[in-house]
Amino acid sequence: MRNPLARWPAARQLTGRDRTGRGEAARSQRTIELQPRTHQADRVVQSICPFCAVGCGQRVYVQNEVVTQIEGDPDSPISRGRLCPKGAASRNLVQSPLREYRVRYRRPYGTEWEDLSLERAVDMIADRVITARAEGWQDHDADGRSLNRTLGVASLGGATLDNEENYLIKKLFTALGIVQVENQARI
Amino acid sequence: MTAQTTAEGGYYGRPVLKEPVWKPEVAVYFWLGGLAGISAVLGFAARLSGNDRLARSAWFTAFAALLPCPPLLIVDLGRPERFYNMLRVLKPTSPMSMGTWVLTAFGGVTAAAAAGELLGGIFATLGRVAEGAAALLGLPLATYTAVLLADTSVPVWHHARHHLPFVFAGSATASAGAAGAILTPSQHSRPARLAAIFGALLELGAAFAMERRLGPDARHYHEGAAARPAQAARALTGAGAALMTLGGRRPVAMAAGVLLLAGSLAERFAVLRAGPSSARATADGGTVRG
Amino acid sequence: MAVSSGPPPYPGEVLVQPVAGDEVGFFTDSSICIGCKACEVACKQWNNVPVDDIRYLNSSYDNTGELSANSWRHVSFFEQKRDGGVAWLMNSDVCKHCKHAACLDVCPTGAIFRTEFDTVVVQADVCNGCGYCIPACPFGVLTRREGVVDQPAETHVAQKCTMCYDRLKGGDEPACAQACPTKSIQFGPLPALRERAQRRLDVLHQEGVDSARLYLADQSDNEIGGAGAFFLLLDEPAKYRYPERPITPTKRLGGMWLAAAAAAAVALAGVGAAAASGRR
Amino acid sequence: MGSNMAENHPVGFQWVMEAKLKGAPVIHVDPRFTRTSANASFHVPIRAGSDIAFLGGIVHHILETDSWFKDYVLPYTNAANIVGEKFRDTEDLDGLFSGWDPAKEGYDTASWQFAGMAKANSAPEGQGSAAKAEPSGGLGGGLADAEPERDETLQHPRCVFQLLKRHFSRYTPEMVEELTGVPRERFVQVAELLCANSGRERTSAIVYSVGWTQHTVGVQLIRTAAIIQLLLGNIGRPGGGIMALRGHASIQGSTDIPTLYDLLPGYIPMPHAEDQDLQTYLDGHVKSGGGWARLDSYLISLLKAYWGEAATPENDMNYGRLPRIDKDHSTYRTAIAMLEGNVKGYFLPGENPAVGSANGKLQRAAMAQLDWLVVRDLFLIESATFWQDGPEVAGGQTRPEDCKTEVFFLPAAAHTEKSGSFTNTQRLVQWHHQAIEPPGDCRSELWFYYHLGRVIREKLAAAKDPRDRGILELTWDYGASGPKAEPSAEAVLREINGWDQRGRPLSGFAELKADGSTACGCWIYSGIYADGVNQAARKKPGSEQSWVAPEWAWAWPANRRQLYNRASADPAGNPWSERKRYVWWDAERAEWQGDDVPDFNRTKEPQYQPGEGASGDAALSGDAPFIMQGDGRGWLYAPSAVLDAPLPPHYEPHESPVRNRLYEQEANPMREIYNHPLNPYNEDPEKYPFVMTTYRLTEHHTAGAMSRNVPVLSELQPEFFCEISPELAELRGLEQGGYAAIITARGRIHARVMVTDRIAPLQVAGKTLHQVGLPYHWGQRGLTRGDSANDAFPIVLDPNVHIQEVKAATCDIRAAERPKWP
Repeated sequence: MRNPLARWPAARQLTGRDRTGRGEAARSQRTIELQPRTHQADRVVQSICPFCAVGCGQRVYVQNEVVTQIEGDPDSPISRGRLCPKGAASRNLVQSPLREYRVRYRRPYGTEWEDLSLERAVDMIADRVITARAEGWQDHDADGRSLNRTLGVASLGGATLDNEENYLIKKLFTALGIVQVENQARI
Repeated sequence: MTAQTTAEGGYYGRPVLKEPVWKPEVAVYFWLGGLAGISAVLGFAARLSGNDRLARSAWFTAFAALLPCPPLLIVDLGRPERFYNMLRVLKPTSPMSMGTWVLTAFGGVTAAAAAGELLGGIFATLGRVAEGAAALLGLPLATYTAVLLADTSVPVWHHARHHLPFVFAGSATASAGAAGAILTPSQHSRPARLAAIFGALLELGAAFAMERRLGPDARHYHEGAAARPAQAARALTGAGAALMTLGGRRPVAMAAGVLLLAGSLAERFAVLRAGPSSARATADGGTVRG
Repeated sequence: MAVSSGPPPYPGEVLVQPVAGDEVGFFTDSSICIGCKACEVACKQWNNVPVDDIRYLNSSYDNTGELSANSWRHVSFFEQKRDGGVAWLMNSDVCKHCKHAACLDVCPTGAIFRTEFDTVVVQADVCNGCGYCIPACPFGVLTRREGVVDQPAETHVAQKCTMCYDRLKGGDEPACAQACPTKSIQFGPLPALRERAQRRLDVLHQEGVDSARLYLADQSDNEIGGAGAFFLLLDEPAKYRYPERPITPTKRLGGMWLAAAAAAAVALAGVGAAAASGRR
Repeated sequence: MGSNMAENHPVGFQWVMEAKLKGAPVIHVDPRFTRTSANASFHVPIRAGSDIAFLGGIVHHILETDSWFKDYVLPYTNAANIVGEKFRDTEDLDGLFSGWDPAKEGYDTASWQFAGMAKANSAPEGQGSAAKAEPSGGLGGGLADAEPERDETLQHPRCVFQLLKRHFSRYTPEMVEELTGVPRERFVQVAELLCANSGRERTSAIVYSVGWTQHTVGVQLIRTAAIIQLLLGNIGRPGGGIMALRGHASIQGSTDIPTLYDLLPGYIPMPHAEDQDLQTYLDGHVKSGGGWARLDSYLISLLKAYWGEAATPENDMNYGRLPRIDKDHSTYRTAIAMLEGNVKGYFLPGENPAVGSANGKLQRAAMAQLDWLVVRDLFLIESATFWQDGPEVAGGQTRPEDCKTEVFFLPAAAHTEKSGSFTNTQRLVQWHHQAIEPPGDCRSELWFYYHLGRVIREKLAAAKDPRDRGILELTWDYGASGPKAEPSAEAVLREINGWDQRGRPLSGFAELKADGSTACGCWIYSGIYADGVNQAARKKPGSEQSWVAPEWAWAWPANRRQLYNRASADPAGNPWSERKRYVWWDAERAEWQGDDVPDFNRTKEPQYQPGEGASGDAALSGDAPFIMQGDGRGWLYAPSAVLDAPLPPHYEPHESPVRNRLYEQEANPMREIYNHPLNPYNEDPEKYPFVMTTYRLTEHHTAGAMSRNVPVLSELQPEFFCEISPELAELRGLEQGGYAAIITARGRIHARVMVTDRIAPLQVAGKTLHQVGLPYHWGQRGLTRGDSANDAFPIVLDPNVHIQEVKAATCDIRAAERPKWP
C-alpha cells in the first residue's frame, strides 16, 4: 500500500472488483491484518473447568503472562470442547474486577479491614492454631480411652480444591489432632 | 398474572425493530438541506429569468442554510471525530453516503457561486456555471433525505417511501420560496411566493396521500411524539400558504414566509419523530412488511 | 478455512467441514436448546463485549432481553400452557448475516462489509456512529454501544455479531457454536446446514411436533436473500421477536430514488414555472 | 429425579440429549418444570419430599407386574437371602423396624441380620458413648463369615424378595398419587417406560443430585433407587446405573481424599475411641470377603505415607498418633459447638457457610463466637465479612464493634494459577496445568497448608509434649521451589499413589502390603502415578480413542470407568446381549475382556467357587460382581451399613404440611434435630402451609462466590426470585415482578416474585398443595445481591451422612415491599 490513494477505499472501489464498496474495498488495515488472539498466545495450557463436577476440558491461552482466553478443549472426551455459561465465564472469574489480591486482616472488635503481609499472616495463624489446639485438647475420654485430639480448631473446605490440597489438609490436621475437618461434600 | 405477555405481544412486548437514534439536529439538517437545495434551484431559475434580486436572496439563503449543515450532521454522530469516514467510500446503496457526497459537492459549487458573486469578472461567469451545478445538486439535496428515511425497516418511513420524497420536496420548496419572499422586496418576490404556495400545496397533498397509504401506521402522526409537530406542520404550512396568497405587501409576505419556514421545520420533526414510535410498535412482528 | 468442532447431535448425521470459499453460517435448532446461555457468555468472553447493565427483566429466565451492541447472542425464553402441561421454548438469537443486508447497504462509511465468508461485519475502528444501520436492520439487531467506559475505542459505534470473524480467519469456529453444550448452535457450510435442518424438521414432523418450522432457511418468505443464520423454531416467529416476513428496505431503493427524482422534477417544474411567471 | 441436569450440568447433558435424539425416553420427575423438563420427553411434577413414595411405587410396580430381571436378580443380589425371624418390618410396626430403642433414638440392628448368621461385623452400633450410632466410614456392607441361609425359589416368607414385596405392598399407584401428587396414570406410564427399557437388550439410568441427598431420608432415597436398578438389572451395565451428578469440580475428590471428619483417604473409617490400637481397629473393620478384606494394607500404607520412617511395626505403625472420633463432628454439629464457645479457630478454604449452609443466621452467629477465622477465597465472601455487612449488622441487631472474631482473609490462587487434579462426578481424576503465576498475595491451598504446617512444625520443634510427636514426625517435604516456594502438586500425587521400599511408584493397590513395606496416601488412587507418570494428566484426544476413552486422564480404581462392570455379563460370563456388551469372559484367553478395564479379578473364571476359609477376593465367587460388598452381591436389603432402615420407607420431611398416609411414624425417627433458639422449626402446618425447596440456576454457582462476583454471569440472573404458581399468586395476592416475603420460624427473607405455570399446584391427599421454589445463590455481597434462601431453612439432618434437609420444608409467603438488598 505504498500509494496513499490505494489506502482510500473509494479509490479501491474504482480500481478493484468491489465496485459498490460493500466488500473487500471497505476493509480497514486493522481488519485486513486481523487474526484470532489465540494464535498469538505464548502458550496454551490444558486445564479443567473449576465449576461443576462434569469436569469439562479447558484450554487456557496465555500471552505476556496474561490469560487472554479460556475456551473448551475439543480433545476432552467428556465435554468435546463445549462449555456451559459458567465454564465459558472462567476468564471473567479469574480476572474479575472484584477479585482480592491482598491479605486482609480484621482485628477483634475492629470495624475495618487492615493490611497484613502474607508471611506475617501465616505466622499469626500458626500461633493461633497452636494455642487453640492446646485449649481444645482432649487426651482421653471419661473412660480413659485415648482420644488424642483437639476440638479447638475446625475446618470446612470447598469442593473446588485439588485432591493434592485436600490430601495435605487432611494429613496436616490429622497429625495435629484436628478432627472437625469437613467439606462441602457434606452439604 | 403470569409471564405470558408473549401470547398477545410477541416477545414480552419487545419491538422487533430498534428505534432510530437520530437527534433533533437531524431534523434541522433535513430542513436546512431542503431549504438550501431548493433555494439554489430558485436562485438559478431566477437568474435565468433575469430576476437577479431574487436570485441574490436565494443564493444567500442557499449559502446561509448550507453552512450549519456539516456541524449539525457531525454532532449527531456517535464518534464525531470520525466524520471524515463518510468520504471513505462512495456507496450507491447508501442514501446517506450519496447524500454526503451530494452535500459535499453542493457545498463546493455553492461556495464557488458565492465567490463568483463577490469577485465578479471572469469569476462571475464561472460562478454562473457553478450556480447551474448547484441547482442541479440542490434537487437531490432536498429529496435524498426522504430516501434516507424510507430506506429503513421502519414501517412509517418505509411504507411511505413513494410519498416521502414529495413531502420533502414540497416542504423544501415551500421553505425556499418562503425565504425568498422574506428576503426579497415584493416587486421581485412573486416567483418566490408562488413557489412557496406551490411547495406548501405539494407538501400538504403529499402528506395527505402518505397518511392514506400508511393506513393504520399513520397513527404515528396523530399520537405520540410526532403528533404535535405534525399538527403544527399542517397548521403552519396551511396558514402560511393561505397568507402567502395575500403576499403582495412585504410584511404579509414576511409573516407568511415565517409561518411556512416554521411549518417546513415542523414537518421534518414530525417525520423524524414518527420513526421511533413506529419502530416501537413492531412488537407483534407482523407490521414489518414490504 | 474455519472448521466446525464436534459432530452434529442427530443420529446418522455427519460433520461437514467447510472448505475455502464456502459460505458459512449458523443453524440454530431451538428444539434442542437448553437455555443455558453459554453462547451469550462465550461470545462476550471472546469478543470482549461489555456487561453494561445488571438488571432483572421480569421475563422468565431472560435478563438479556434482546440483541444489541452489548449482546450479540440472546437466548429467549417463553412459557406456554400446552395440552394441559407447560412448554418452555428457548432459542438463541443472533445476527442473521443477511445475504442482502440492509445494514451493510446503508452504511455510509464502509464500516460494515461483507467478508470472504459471506458474513456481515462491523469494523469498530471505522464506524463513526451515524446510526443508519440501526433502523435499517429488519431484525432490530444493531445498536450503538453506549455508556461503557473500559473500552473507549469501541464505544458510540454500532456493534453486532461478527460470526467471530477473527476466529474464522484463523480457522476456528465461532465461540458460541463451540461452547454450545447440545450443539443447538451448529456452524458449518450453509448448504449442508440447510439440508441437515430440513431433515431435522422432517423428523420432528414425523414425531408429531407440528409446530416446528424453519425460519430463514430459504428465500421464499423473506427478501433478505437467505440468511447466514437460520433457525428451527417451535412456534410462530413473532414469539421469538422475529418478523414474519423480514424485508430488505434497500431492495426497493431504486423505486425510492425514482420517487425522489419525480419529486425533484415536480419541485423543479414548480419553481421553474414560478420563476417564469414572475418574469411578467 | 432429584436432579436438574440441563441446568446444573449442561455439558454433561449433551449426552442425554443425544440419547434422546436416538430415541431414548427422558423422564424428568421434579417439583418444578425446569430447563431439564423442557428438554425431556415429559415432566412429572412431584411434591418435594415424597420421592421414596414415588420410587417405592415403582418397586411395587416392578414386583407386581413381574418385570424384574430374574437372571440378574437371582445370582447378583441378595433377593434369596433369608432374614432372621426376629425381624419386623414397618408394615408390622407402623413405620418403625424391629430393634428401635427410643432412648438411644437408634436401632439395634441385631434383628435385621440374615438367618444363620451372626451380626454383621461392620455394624456401627454400640460405638462408644455417642448418643447415636455413627455410620462406619465408606465401607461397603460387610457380612460375617458364615453364609446366610438362602431360598433360590424366593418363596420363603422371610426371604428378601418376599420382604420387599410386603414392604412395598401398599405403594400402589393410588397411594403414590395421594402422597406425591402425581396422577396415577402418569406414574404408571413412568414405571412402564422404565421396565420396558430395562432387561437384556436395554438399560435405563437414574440420575440424581442434591435433590435427593438434601433430605432427612437422603440415603434411603438413594437406596430405593438402588433397589429399582438391581431389580431391573441396570447396575454395572453400559447405559445403566445410578449417577450422582455432583456439583463441584472436585467434590468427588473431596470424599475420595476426604476432608471429612469420619474418613481417612480412600473411605477408610476414622478410628473410633473404641479402636485403641491397630489390631482392635482392624479386627473391627476388616471384612472376610471382598475388597475391604485388605483394609490392613490400605491403612498401614497410609500410616507409612503420613509418617514414613517414624511408623514402625514396633510403634503400631504410629496408629496411636491418629486422633479418634466418638461422636458426630460434622459441620453442623461443629457450628453448634462454635455457638457454645467450644471452637476457637475455623478455616474456610473456598467455602461460604454464611450463604451455603442451612440456617445462615445460625452459621453467622456461630462464626461470631470464634476467636479467629481464616477465609481463603478469590473474593471477599459473606463468610469473611459477616461481622461487617451481614444481615444482622444491616438489620441493626449487632455491630462490628461487638464481634470478637479475628478474621484473616487470604486471597486464593485460581485454577489457572496452580497445577493439580480434580476428580469429576464419574471418578475421573483430571489434571489441570498451571497457566500463570498467582498474582499478588494469591496462593494455592497447597502453598498455604504446606507453609502453615512448616511454620507450626518449626514453632513446635522444641516441644516435648507427646501430643506434638505426630506433627513433628510427619513427612512434610514436597519440593517447595520457585520464587513463591510453591510445593509440587505432583510430589503430593506421588505420595497419594504410593511407593515401595525402593521408592518405586506403585502400579496399583494390588501391590499394597500390610507389613509396612509400601506407603500410599490413598489406596483407591494407587496407580495414578504408575511408572512414574502422572496418569491423571493424560490428554490423548477423545477422537483418537474408543468411546470409553481410557487414555484420557485416569479413573479410580485402576482406571476402571464403570464400577461393577462384571455385571454387564451374565453369570456364565457372556454379554447379556450383543447390544449391551461391555465386559465379558474370554474362555480362550482365560480372562475378562471388554471395552473397559474389568472391575473384577481379571483371571477369575465365572464358575469359580470359593473354598472353605477363603478370604478377600478369593472369598467371592466368579459370579459375584459387587466386589466391594462382603458377599459380592447387590443389596436389595441392607442389614448393615445404613443406620435408619434395611428397606426404605416413605417418611415425611421434618417439616411437612402433609401427614404420613402410610405409617403412624411421620418422619425418619433417626433424623438429627438440633433444638436451639437459633434453629426453630415450623410446628404448625396451618401457619406454614406451603412446601419450599431450594435449587440452583445454570447462570450461578452454589453459594454464589464464583458467579455473583463475575460480571458476565451476574447479568444473566441478576436478582433473587421465588417461583410460584399463578394459583398461589392469586391466593396470596402476589404480583408478577413484585416482591414477596417467605416466612418461616427462622424469620423472613425477601425475593422477587416469578409467577409461572412451571410450578403447578398439586393435589396431595385430597388437598391443593402449593410449592415455592427458591434458588439459593444470593447473599449480601457481589454484583447481584439478595437474601439467602438458606436463611429460611432449619438444620435437620439425615442420620447416616449428616446432610441437611433443604429440599423440603414449610413456609408461608406474603406480598412485601421491595427489600433493601437488591
